[in-house]
Amino acid sequence: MQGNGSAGVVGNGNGAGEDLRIGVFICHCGGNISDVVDVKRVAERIRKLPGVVFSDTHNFMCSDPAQAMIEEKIKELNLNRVIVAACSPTLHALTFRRTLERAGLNQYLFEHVNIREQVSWVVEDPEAATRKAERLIRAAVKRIGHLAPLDKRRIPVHRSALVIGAGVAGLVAARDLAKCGMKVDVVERSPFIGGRMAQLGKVFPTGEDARPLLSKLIQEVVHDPNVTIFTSTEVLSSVGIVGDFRTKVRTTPRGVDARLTYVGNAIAACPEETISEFNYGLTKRKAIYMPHPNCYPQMPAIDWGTCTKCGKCLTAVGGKGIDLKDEPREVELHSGVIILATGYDPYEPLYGEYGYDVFPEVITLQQLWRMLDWEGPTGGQIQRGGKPIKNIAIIHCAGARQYQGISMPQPDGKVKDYCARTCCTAALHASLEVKERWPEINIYDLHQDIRTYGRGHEDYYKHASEAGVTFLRFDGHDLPKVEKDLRGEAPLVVKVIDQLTNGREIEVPADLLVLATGVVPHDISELIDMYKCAIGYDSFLLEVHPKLRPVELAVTGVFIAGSCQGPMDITECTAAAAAAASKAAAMIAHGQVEMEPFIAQVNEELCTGCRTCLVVCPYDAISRDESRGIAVVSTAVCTGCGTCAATCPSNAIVQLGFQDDQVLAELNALLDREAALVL
Amino acid sequence: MTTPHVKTAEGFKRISIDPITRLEGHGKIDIFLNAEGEVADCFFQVPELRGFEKFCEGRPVEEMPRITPRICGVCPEAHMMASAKACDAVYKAELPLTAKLLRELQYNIFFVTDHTTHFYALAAPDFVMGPDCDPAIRNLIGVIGKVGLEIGGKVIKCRAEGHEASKIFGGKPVNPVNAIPGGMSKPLYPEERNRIEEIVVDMVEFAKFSMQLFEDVVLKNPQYLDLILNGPYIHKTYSMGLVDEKNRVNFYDGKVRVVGPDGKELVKYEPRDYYKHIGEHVEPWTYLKFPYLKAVGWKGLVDGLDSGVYRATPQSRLNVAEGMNSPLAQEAYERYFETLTNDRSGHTPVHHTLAIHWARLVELLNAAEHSLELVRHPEITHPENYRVVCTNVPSEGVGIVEAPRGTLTHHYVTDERGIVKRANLIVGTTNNNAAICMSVKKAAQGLIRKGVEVKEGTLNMIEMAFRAYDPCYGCATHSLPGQMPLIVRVRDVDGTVLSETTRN
Amino acid sequence: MSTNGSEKKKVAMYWAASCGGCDISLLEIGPRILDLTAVADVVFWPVAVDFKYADVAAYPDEYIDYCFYNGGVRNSEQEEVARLLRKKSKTLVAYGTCACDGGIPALANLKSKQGIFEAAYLDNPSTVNPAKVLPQEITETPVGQLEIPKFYDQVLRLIDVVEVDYLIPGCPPQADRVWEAILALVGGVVPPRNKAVKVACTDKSVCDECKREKRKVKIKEFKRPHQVRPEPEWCLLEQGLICMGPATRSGCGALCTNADLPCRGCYGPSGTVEDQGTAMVSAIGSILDVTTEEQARAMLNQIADPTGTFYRFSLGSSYLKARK
Amino acid sequence: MADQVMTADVSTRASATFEPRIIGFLCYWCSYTGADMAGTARMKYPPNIDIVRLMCSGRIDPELVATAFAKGADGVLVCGCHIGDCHYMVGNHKTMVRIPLLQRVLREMGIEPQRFRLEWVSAAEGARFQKIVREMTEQVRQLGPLNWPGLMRSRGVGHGMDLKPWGEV
Repeated sequence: MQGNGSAGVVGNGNGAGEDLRIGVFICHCGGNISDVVDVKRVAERIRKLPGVVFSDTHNFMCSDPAQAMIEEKIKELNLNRVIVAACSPTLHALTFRRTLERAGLNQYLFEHVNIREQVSWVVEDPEAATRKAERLIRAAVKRIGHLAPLDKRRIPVHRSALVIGAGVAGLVAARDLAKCGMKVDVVERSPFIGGRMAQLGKVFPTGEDARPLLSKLIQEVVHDPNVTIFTSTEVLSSVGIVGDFRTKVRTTPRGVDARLTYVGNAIAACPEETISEFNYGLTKRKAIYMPHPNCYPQMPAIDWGTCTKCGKCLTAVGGKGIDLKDEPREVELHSGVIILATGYDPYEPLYGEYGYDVFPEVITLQQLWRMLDWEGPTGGQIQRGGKPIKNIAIIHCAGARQYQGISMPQPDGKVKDYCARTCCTAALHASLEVKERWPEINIYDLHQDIRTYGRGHEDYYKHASEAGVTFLRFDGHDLPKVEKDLRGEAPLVVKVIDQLTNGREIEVPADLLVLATGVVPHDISELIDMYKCAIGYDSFLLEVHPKLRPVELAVTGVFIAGSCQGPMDITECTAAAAAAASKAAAMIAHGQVEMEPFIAQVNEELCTGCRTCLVVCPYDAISRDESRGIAVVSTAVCTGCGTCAATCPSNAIVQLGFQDDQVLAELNALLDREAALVL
Repeated sequence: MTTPHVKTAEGFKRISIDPITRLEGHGKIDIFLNAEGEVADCFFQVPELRGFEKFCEGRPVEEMPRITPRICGVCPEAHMMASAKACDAVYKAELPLTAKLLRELQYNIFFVTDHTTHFYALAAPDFVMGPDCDPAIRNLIGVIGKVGLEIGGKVIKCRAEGHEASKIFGGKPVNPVNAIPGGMSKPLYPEERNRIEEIVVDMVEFAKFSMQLFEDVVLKNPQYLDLILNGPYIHKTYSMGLVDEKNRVNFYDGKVRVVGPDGKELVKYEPRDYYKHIGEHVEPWTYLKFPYLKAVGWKGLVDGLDSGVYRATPQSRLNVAEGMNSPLAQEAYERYFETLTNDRSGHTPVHHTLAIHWARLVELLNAAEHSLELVRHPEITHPENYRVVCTNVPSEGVGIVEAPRGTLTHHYVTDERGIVKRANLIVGTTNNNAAICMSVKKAAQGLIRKGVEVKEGTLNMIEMAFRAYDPCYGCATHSLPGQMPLIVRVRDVDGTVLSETTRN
Repeated sequence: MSTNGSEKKKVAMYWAASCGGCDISLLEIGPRILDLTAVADVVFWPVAVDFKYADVAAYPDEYIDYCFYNGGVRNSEQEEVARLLRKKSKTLVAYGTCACDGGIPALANLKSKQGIFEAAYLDNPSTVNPAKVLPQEITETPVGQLEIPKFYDQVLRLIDVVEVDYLIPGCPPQADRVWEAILALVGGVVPPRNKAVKVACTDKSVCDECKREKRKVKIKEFKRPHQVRPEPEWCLLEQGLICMGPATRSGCGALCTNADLPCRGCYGPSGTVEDQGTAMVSAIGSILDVTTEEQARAMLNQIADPTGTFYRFSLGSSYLKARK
Repeated sequence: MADQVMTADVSTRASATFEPRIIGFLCYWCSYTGADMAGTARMKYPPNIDIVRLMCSGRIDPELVATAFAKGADGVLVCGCHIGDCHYMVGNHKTMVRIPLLQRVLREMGIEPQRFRLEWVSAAEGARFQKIVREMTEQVRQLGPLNWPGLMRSRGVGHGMDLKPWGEV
């Protein structure tokens, strides 16, 4: 593993072939480091190493004066390499790279040595810590001679965005982007936009009615000239890279147009029925339908899966406004960035899970909310099996915070072990709603914990207790059991080992059992393959970094908004969407994207075209130039993981910034004889 | 390279012949002269070991046919075939006819090539040019000079075609890879077969020609005939060789037959029983072991009916056989025995070491003829039956073939995954280790006498003793101008060199 | 064939810890060997011509123009000769994989010296050795001491004991390639010296020469050569047969894969790679069709002998070189 | 002057007790951050491990590991994201094949399994990282020095021009 570049002379720093002139700057971090590491001694010993022309310490290297000092030293001593030994590179590497740039030195001729998180904070013995710090800096001195200046990758960005999903998150993202003057295409699979918000009835923490809020948002979006919305449309394929995505989409006709006047007649005339998704199966709907009275667009659509094209609707409306031809149209959308806002699905309990599907009295929280909706299927009445409801039991964490081996496994063999976050507050919100309307109903709330984390959420807990909701707490390892009540007091009885009464088994009667079900990502496997999305253990989309880059995917130019990233309430969804929009807008406004240059590079002399690397690249960034029989890396697609560099059996691929000779130089220095002395 | 500080006992002188030449390390001869200047003792040493038996442990058994050829790059086919046969046994694989035919064909063609190399490059110079002629011309080039470029061309062509054939069969001309457990890695395609047939036809002609050459150059020369019949090169030892069900010579397959100096059959054993009959004796002064017949026992480096020492050479193979499996070779076989034992039936064994060269040519002819028969077999190009897929649970197996220079035994024991746990190998040259030591000593005793100055020619005649065996370390000798390096140092007691005799 | 210099070049060939295939391979150049003798005098070639250590020792330093040393260094004598020849040669060429990378004999580096002796002389079905006699460097006899060279702990490459100018890998090197190299050398057309430059081969891998089609599929199951009839035209590795092609230097002409057998790596590591085994580990690690650690473990267990396969010919050049 | 004192001091230390030299190859996104986490939480562990940072555990070329041992490491620790959490989707899928395969090879070369470990460490598992390093350092200390370069030199390797991989790169 030789690689290229020699330790002695610089592979053109800022001028080819000049000698190494390394500056080493060691940080006290106001005692965080210097209390343990004898930084002065390290600085002195490092100063003696070949190539090092400057080596000193500073109280706070990240401070403005210290950076000014670095800048000055670079110019004064004509340094061509800079090493900063301080905190973790994850925190300040960028800071110091900018310092180099300001001093007119290529920012990648820089090494960041972590002597705080990985030395002074973890090594007890000061002597040992000092030796380790020196050892690591020595390694950096050896490594840095092998660095060559690199340039960031810059790719022009087409001034438009594609938003996939027209739920509340997608709409907010679209609105915000449009407001910045960006062209936005919004693609929605269903014939109606607005997503699941309309299904919620009232929304916490304000208790407002969801629909007016949503309509307001929808109006903003649809009237913005920059926005084009494609309903009944799905993504077929996507090629290209950041700045230049070409997405093929297919639109199925609505079957209905603006000329349709007698909507009621048309719907009434339709003989075909299917269950209503909007009402979670509590009701049925026709093949030509509107999910709810004030859906958008305010015009029905034909569900071609159910429609038999019998034409009854057509005659019922006098042949105007309905077209039973359903040939889909395909178009290609050109966009610089992409925002995924594909949303969530409520967790569908397994057959028999807490008696679901077995006892008609068992429903989900979503269904309860549909019942509570005045305009809903039951006109706001709670009913199940005709009898009046006296006792309602609510079980939290149905399909959330489950334990392997305790809960029934999902088809994929896993259990839903994450917290779905929204259901606690939603459940309490529902209990309160019920108590307000029918104070005589007893509500038993069975939970593992109550997690009302958001602002104002805790009030729902408080008020629910005041309103007389009975709280019982179960242990996730010992789940409540749901059985037919043989004494006939109520249809069901829920047996729970109650932690609040030190583990007494309590039997709760239930005319209605509501499962506060969790949240799972909407199935978007094709999109995941298409955009090479990273997926978390919970199978939600995984951001690059939860703190530093919370709405970006590893694939540059693809952003995530809302509950496709994880369980969120509307507040959080809109916040995330706004964040994604601003990120995307910034990228478009800048006109180009800058990407780290740590990418794979093929040595054409050595490449044998053995194709091993082709199957390795997770992003299909490597292709084979058949004419020359060698591998070629797409610099824009490469994410710089370096896996191909490790793979190539001929060492024909290097990863810039992590080349074999660079890593080996570091390794040698850590292991050579002097290093042994400073262990 | 003998180091000077090595001590010679009081009153003796040491003559070191070092180095002879290489394979599995080089051969070295130490001759000790007593005060009278006569040979007191003589040692032939093989100073190298590579440890195949150990490092084959842990390897998958199907890899053995690809690993063991590196024991000897001169006769890699022999190791590949013995190894593949051992693997067949390990997997209890029953080979289809085509597979057997292909292996035997490839192996017989290899025999032609190898024997050709040895006879022309190694043996011929001694006879064509004379044992003590000017060493500078006692070599293949010299031979060509004497008998004409036409013959030289034939030799080179025969070798070249042999390797072409090897490439057609085995992928690689040297260290082929194509014999695998259950058969061959690829079928023989019709167009390939046609080319092989052309090659084999040439080979038969070449074999006939070679036999005639030997007739004219050696047998018609009374001096040589005398050297063969009465020279210091005769040992009455046991003979070993592979024979088919009709007790005819077979290089690739059959049972191992051993006959005594008197020609009586001692034993005829299945390969798997080899260890019941062969023992290997260890001496501290050489890395090479001394195989012997357990039934008779190890009596040291002596010949005769009571000594377990045996030989496995072309001559031995003719001794144990009752005939050849091809017409011309059968004629040659009878002519050979008639000349040497006046018994054309072949029941009386031949013990004239130098006559091994003749026996080699009989085999050369047989291999070529037999190849022709095989290559014309209708089943040889069958597209499927060139192999079977091994499905049985592997355990243990022994494979034996006749290497040009002796019976070659491979023995593997594996675990249920087919990973080698134990390996034992008895290679061709090793069989003859004891005999070679004896021949060399006898030659030395016969040629180095009191008051007689040791000449280069003398040394070459000592070499002729072991060269006749075609020991592996002789394979390529004489293939270029000059011949094997040989130096005789006469040292006094404390090892300082008194005189040094060389050949130029 | 012509030399740039007027007088003939002096050439030597030496055979150490190897099988002899190298010397035979040199004969494979056939009649051309006569051309060689026309432009070069062979001044040392134990298997072929009559010059002795004493003669070589008597040569002035750097008397030999090109010395081809084949075989690894397994014992004291081979090391002595290597040092002698280095001294006497202008250009020393490690000829064949044994000299370059240790070759198959270096597989012995996975075993102990003691183990090797036991397997050969004590614990062996045909050996009869009740007195437990083992070969000795010095043996006393009534007439004097007998000596055989010291058997080293492990096989060394030529460059482990002396400086080498060129390497000609291959087991054995393919004649035509060798001929080109010899022409180049004797003709004075040569790459820079003293850097152990590999010649008579390319920097690419066997896949580069292999005609079999790669279909860019991942491997679902490993098979062993005796267990399957491979599809004729399709990449053997993709068919689940461990093939060293991707990690092996080309120059052989992909002879083995032409015979429907997987490559075993006889030309040693390719490109700038030094450690063929780890290169192969990387390659294997990249082409398995697995998504869980269980699946990975299961498939790895199907590989019969990773060490002996990935380092079949190059253990001597591996970073670790031998067993602890 | 200070240096001489220093060196003397060191050599006495070195002779006094064996301090294992362990190289840790860590992926940047999970494991390196996990190691930082240990620091942020002031979790103490032995100074014997030196961390080499790479972008993805998929970049950890087995050659690097072999080199580390060949150059004198007493132990090597490889850490990456848990399977399923790879920042590059499936980079660590390569790691989970390569490293166990390499472990098999190195075991046959006589390197004890405790000297060469593969562990998945997430960005949150500082405590886990601390535990692993403590445990491994102790185990390697028990095993004693590996000293591969010394062993090979004693067997005559690298007396010729071949100073790799012992020489400087």
